Amino acid sequence: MGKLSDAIYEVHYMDTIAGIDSPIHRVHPLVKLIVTVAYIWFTVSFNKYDVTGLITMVVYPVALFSLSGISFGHSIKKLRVILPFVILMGILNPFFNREPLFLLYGITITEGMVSGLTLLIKGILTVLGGYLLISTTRIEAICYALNLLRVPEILVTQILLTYRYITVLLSEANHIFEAYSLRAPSQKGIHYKVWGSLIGQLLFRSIDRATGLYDAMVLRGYNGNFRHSQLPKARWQDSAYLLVWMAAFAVLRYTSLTALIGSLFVR
Amino acid sequence: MHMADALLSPAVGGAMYAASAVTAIYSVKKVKEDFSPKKVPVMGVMGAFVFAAQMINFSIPGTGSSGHICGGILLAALLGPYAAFLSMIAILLIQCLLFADGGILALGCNIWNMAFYACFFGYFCLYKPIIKNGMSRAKIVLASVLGCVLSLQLGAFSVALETTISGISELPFSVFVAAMQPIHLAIGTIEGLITAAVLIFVFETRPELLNAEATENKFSLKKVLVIMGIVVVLVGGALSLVASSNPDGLEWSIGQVTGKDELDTDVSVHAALADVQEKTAVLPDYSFGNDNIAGTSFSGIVGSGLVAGLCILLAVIFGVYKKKKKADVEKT
Amino acid sequence: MSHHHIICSNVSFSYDKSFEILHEISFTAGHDDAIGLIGANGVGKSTLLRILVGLEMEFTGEVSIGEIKVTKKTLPRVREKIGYVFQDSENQLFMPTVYEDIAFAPRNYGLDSDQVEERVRHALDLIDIDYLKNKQPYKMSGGEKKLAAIATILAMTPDVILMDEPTIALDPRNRRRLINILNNLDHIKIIASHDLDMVLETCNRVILMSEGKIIADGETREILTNRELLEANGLELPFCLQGETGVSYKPSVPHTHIHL
Amino acid sequence: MSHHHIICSNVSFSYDKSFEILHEISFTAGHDDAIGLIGANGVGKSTLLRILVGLEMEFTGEVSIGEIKVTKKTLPRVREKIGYVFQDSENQLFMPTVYEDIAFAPRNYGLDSDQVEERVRHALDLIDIDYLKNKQPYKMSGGEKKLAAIATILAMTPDVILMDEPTIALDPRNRRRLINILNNLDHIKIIASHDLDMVLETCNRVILMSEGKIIADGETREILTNRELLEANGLELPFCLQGETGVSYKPSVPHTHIHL
Ligand SMILES: Nc1ncnc2c1ncn2[C@@H]1O[C@H](COP(=O)(O)OP(=O)(O)OP(=O)(O)O)[C@@H](O)[C@H]1O
Ligand SMILES: Nc1ncnc2c1ncn2[C@@H]1O[C@H](COP(=O)(O)OP(=O)(O)OP(=O)(O)O)[C@@H](O)[C@H]1O
Ligand SMILES: [Mg+2]
Ligand SMILES: [Mg+2]
Repeated sequence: MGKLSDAIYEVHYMDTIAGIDSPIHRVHPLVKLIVTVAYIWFTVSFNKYDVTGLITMVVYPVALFSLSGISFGHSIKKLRVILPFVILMGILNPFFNREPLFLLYGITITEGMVSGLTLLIKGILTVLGGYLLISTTRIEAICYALNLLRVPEILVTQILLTYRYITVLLSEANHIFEAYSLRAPSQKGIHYKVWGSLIGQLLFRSIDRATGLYDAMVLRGYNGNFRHSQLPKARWQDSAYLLVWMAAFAVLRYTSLTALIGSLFVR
Repeated sequence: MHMADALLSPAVGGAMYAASAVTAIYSVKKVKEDFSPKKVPVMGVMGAFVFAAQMINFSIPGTGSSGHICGGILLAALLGPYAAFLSMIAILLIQCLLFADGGILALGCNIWNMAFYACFFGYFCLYKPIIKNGMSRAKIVLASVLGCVLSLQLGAFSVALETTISGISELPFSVFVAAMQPIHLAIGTIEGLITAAVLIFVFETRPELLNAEATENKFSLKKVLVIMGIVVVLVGGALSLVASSNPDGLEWSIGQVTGKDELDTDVSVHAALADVQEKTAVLPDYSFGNDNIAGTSFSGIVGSGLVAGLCILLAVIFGVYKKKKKADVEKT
Repeated sequence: MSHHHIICSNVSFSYDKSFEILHEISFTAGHDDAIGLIGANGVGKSTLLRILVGLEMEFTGEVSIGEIKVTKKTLPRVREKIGYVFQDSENQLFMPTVYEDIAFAPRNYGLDSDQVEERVRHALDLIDIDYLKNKQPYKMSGGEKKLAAIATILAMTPDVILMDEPTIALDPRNRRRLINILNNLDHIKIIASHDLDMVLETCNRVILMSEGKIIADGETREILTNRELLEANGLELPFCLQGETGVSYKPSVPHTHIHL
Repeated sequence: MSHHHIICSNVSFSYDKSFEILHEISFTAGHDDAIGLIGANGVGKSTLLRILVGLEMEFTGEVSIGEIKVTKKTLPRVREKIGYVFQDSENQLFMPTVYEDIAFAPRNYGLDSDQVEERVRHALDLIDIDYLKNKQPYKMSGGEKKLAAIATILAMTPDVILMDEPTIALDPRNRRRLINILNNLDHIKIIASHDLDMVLETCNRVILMSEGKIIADGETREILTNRELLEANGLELPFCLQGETGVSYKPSVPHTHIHL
């Protein structure tokens, strides 16, 4: 099925781009995590009628795409997952709030129109913010950062193991689905009579895999905790990165920068 | 049903993070109590299994559409509710990071809406009591369908609630709820049936997989209700606190700290630049009447355009720089 | 009936745009061909089989199976004609019992229950695994699963049978049994395998692949006795032809004991 | 150093009480033994290996590895001495890169990062797969995965190496490479396999199992040339000894074409 093989491709792709080297990739994962969360936090905190303020937040993705060398094109694909729902909500806004806000060349701009627009922009910016984290930081590094934040070991291990096994199980599911579709060539989904046994077989295979994996780990001295490897060390650049962005976000958020710049030209 | 960051205010996102974190910490404690190290990899693989199984389309008889499995209930039946909750967190985190399904700020909400209700409410209040005195096909179907439907209803309701309290969408709460609940009734039923089909298959072929955890979680409805009560009060309190104030949560919280209602940090900067503005203004003075917002907005639009232009310029410069660097590397 | 049942012309394919896995593959197969598809790990044997059965559609070039060109539209019709046995046949069995699994395809083609029964019986007899019919797949040994997977294919009454590494994990007796079954089937067969001894016994024709291209296509004996050709492409003579001298294929590294 | 590194006496085992998979297995292995463990599908070869490495503990009888009796208590010490390569080595690689995977065991044994580095380097060199070290396991071919799995074992510096079907899915060149590696390792080796040609080239001794019992235990050449013995236990002569006559092992079923 397209969906499954797409997902496999996606995991491989993300793994690859997160593994390349760039100034952004080299930043300490904890710093990147904090900056990302702050970025999203500041972005969504803009007032829903403050389109112009919100626009300035585009500085962050632009800078990171440029510095990291991650292609912008692929991130557009990511937008399509969550954006439809956001767009739906945004499109409804003009209908539910018709308070006029101002006139622009004779067209009445309502509050609903503006808030719909900010919703859309927030949707895009927040997705890009998350994308820029995961495309410049490997999952292992993010888990290390979570560790530093004192997220319980058992949960971090859980995330790592799930991630590790996603590709394996996706391809097993893909395989079983292919086998199904070869013998039921004209069906789109799994027939209801087969629901239980098909997924059940996949489940048993997963459990067998889990047992095998566990055996392999135990035989090599595993005792309950993953040992993190090649731990990144914090450097002065990391603090600088953190400070610069935090300051930038604060400025973008609390000064109407666009209005200021614009007002240099408009009276 | 994944929430997006854009639909949330920081305060709501933060409150839901806190609620989910409390539940997660409690679950970690419970899982550790009867900790067998063998369970950790099983949890990992089961998480990945649900992830993969959710991507398989099941055709729904009589319609052209398709459904998916309900991961929370299935995991809870196989691993027990606490381990299932942790597994679901891992799944949701990976979905959010890798597939941009959900958002980083919305993760707390998504854990709550999709993992909490299924793993705890659906499991303890429905699945478990029904299954308690022995299993049968009919009981499994009933338990799974009820469990899925109710946890999805609660989840959908929470989505509407969280969105409305965040105040970002203009959609009235009633309309939102009226749209969400019936859709999720249908979805829940289908998910329940698929989940039941899988559980029946497991029950009839390798029942030990289901029974193993039945003995190990001593069920006490009272205890669960107490826990749930506490959590609901916590979340409810946090949310209503937010709701009663300005929906713009960050401004609200900073306002609390500084004791001011409004932030006017930019006022002095404005004054300082007023002079410059006088001299550099190249656009004619448009009249927007007395509407201040409109005035700001227009210069805002102009400013945005400039910022965007600057950004593109920067990107181009970076691009050229990078290409040059690459060429240099290739040369050497 | 057409003379050429499978026509593959100028087929090229890549998984991600970057690297071409198959490059301009062309061959035809008549209705009495049993073709061994051989080549080193990763040359694209499995990929080629997947294209023939329409699991990968992003190829360039043309593939026809029994006069029908393989396109998105014709896929259901094409697949009815082909039986494909995966490398890991565990994944192919998804019904609760072997009987159900074999009956799955005939039921899908809308046969009535008598006809279905008849087809299943026939497939079980052919492979001689009547004793397995009520077993659950996950309780069976690797060899038994492989045999069951082949039975599910036969119940579809395909014109063409494609198999990916069918002898893997089988003990010599089960392998021998599989070879007998293959020799008794009167279908077009394409078998991808590293087990050259099996290819020698079951195929009349061999296609040797290397780096996504067909290097040689000819009579089995001719290719499988050509030591230089095989070795140049990451293979060896079939063991039965190496004879005892096989043992003299000594490691090129001197045989010193290494202490860790 | 003891003369007998592995002692197995009167080991019996069943998964569920009902059916005894292994029955009174006794053998010893000295420190220069390379033992081929052969037998039909399902006789219990893999089970025996799992017992030796302490993955199944519910057996009766006694097992000692290098003077240490295998019990729940001694398990960690015993396991440090043993490297076990699974039948499906994909399951064995669970870290993001090959390097990390090889480093997993040394790190767990508490070595500092320099020592870990040293061990990994050594293992990579030994198998000559330095080029794989930064690869992700899921992007590697079957053969590469197998080689990586072996490297992870070597980094543990075990005394004993157990391998389950190591040559499965390898093309002839990779199989040859594996044989060379095996011949260059100076450990006690026990290799369970259906690839009797490989056993012939790598082992000095063969244990033949049937129905959970040891049927024969002796010099490789003696057992692997004994056609009656092998055929009575579901096996065949190694192909290289069958010679061209292998082809005359004709199906007992008459070679008629069957129309479905
Ligand atoms: N889903 C995939 N995505 C990307 N590359 C793939 C995928 N599947 C296979 N490949 C690559 O395509 C090439 C051909 O693979 P294929 O499985 O066809 O080889 P093969 O000839 O069957 O090898 P083997 O003898 O090991 O089975 C390999 O280099 C492999 O790494
Ligand atoms: N986990 C298990 N539970 C119950 N029975 C099992 C289990 N694993 C294996 N068996 C049974 O034990 C017997 C021996 O299995 P084992 O895997 O040891 O055989 P083997 O000699 O390795 O076979 P093969 O050559 O096919 O790998 C088989 O009959 C098998 O069905
Ligand atoms: Mg292949
Ligand atoms: Mg085995």
